[in-house]
Amino acid sequence: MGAIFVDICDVATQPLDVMAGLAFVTRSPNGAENLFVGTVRGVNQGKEVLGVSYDVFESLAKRSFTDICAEARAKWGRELSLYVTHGKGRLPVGGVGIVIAVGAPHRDEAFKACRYVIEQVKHRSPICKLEHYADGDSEWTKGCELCTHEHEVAGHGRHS
Amino acid sequence: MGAIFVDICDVATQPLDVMAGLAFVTRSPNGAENLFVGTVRGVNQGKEVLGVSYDVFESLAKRSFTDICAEARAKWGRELSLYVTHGKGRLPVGGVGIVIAVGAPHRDEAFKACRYVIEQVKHRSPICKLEHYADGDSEWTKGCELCTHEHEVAGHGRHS
Amino acid sequence: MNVTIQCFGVFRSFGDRIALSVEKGTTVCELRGLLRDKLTQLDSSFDNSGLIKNSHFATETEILADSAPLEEAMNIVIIPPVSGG
Amino acid sequence: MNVTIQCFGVFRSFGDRIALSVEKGTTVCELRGLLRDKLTQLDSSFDNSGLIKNSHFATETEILADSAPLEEAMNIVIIPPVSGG
Repeated sequence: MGAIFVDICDVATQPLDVMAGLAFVTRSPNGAENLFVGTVRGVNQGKEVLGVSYDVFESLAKRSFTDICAEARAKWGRELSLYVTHGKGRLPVGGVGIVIAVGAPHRDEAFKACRYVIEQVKHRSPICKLEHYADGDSEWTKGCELCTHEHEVAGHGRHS
Repeated sequence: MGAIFVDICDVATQPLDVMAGLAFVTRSPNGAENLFVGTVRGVNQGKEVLGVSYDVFESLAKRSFTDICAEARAKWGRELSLYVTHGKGRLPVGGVGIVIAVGAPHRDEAFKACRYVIEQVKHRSPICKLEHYADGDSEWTKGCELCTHEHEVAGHGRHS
Repeated sequence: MNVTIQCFGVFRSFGDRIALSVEKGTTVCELRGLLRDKLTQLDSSFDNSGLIKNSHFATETEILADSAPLEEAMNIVIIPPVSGG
Repeated sequence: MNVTIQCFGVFRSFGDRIALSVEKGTTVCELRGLLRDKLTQLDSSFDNSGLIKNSHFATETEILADSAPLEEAMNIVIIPPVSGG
């Protein structure tokens, strides 16, 4: 049986820990771990970015992560283990904003479940991003309308 | 411009380093990193496994990794950075046998390129696996016939 | 009756919370219009009804359907389009 | 002329290397048959021509095509079906 761990970390005091994610999901009978790490890009839409601040509505965000992980296990197997942590607060360029780790017996499920989790998080988790630009300006990114159900996500286009 | 790093590590003295892979591929203008980590499963086809030994034909294996990474960049963008290290020698259950890390500006390319690399490595890199069982027996896994060209891989079925 | 709307993301420019007095039986759907009026009142340059239309209302535990009725002293958060990950 | 075949993976049960004497102009394809005979000679219980058929021959730098001619004193590695990753 796999396990699920989700958390929101205040990055000022608790940077996201990729190895903790890997360690959590590497358990028998798994042999394939897929990880997604989202980091802050130095340029967005042609503007030089110095960093971003994540605003996270914690209770609901964690609930959405747990729901999404449970859906992934329903789709790809109860033996999957999943780990999702998202940062809140300000991150510099290169800083880690999200860590998703999935452990599965075989790689196909690990890749598919990890991809599923990041797609769903981007559409369903109440998290907003404020970008800080080199010119001193800051702007909330447009984002995409919160999807209130997993079935809504499938047809959406790609976001960063 | 991205970069490519490949290596074979004798795990007795140099365990594979997942964070080194992540650090190598996390570079501007990337914001999405996908990692695949292959670990030793405790059970294979119903038999209890104590560990595996990887036999690697090093020169050709490294060359295959480099070729595969170059193909991934040709397919998904010159800005991709890729890191592939494979272990040689004996690993216990849970030990890390391969680390693939891909950094890309966006997640779609990161996932696809990482998946491409592991599929190609499994079919094209001269690496053999000896499984050590709890009953004292050891056996070379059957594996799949070496593909001498990338186009041969696409139609293959799933392996662990 | 009174409800409190917690601001989140882009709505933080209006402060942490907005208090609204609404009639009993008001639904989430109707709250959108009331909030738009309130925001325009707080900042006359605010002209983004599309943003409110694309936002959702939630409690600590669930996203509220448009048909959901508001309750006395309810704490609601307004969630604009999201961009996590 | 002489060629040396380096054993790899499952072929290691035959030792690290196998020396073979072959005629000039022998190709990789023909080497398969010669190697099968040699392995049967080394171990009479060896009966796995399918394994040799599914193996490839390579140098340090490339996989050899079946049509490639062998050269004097060539070092060749035999690569059985692979299972990396």
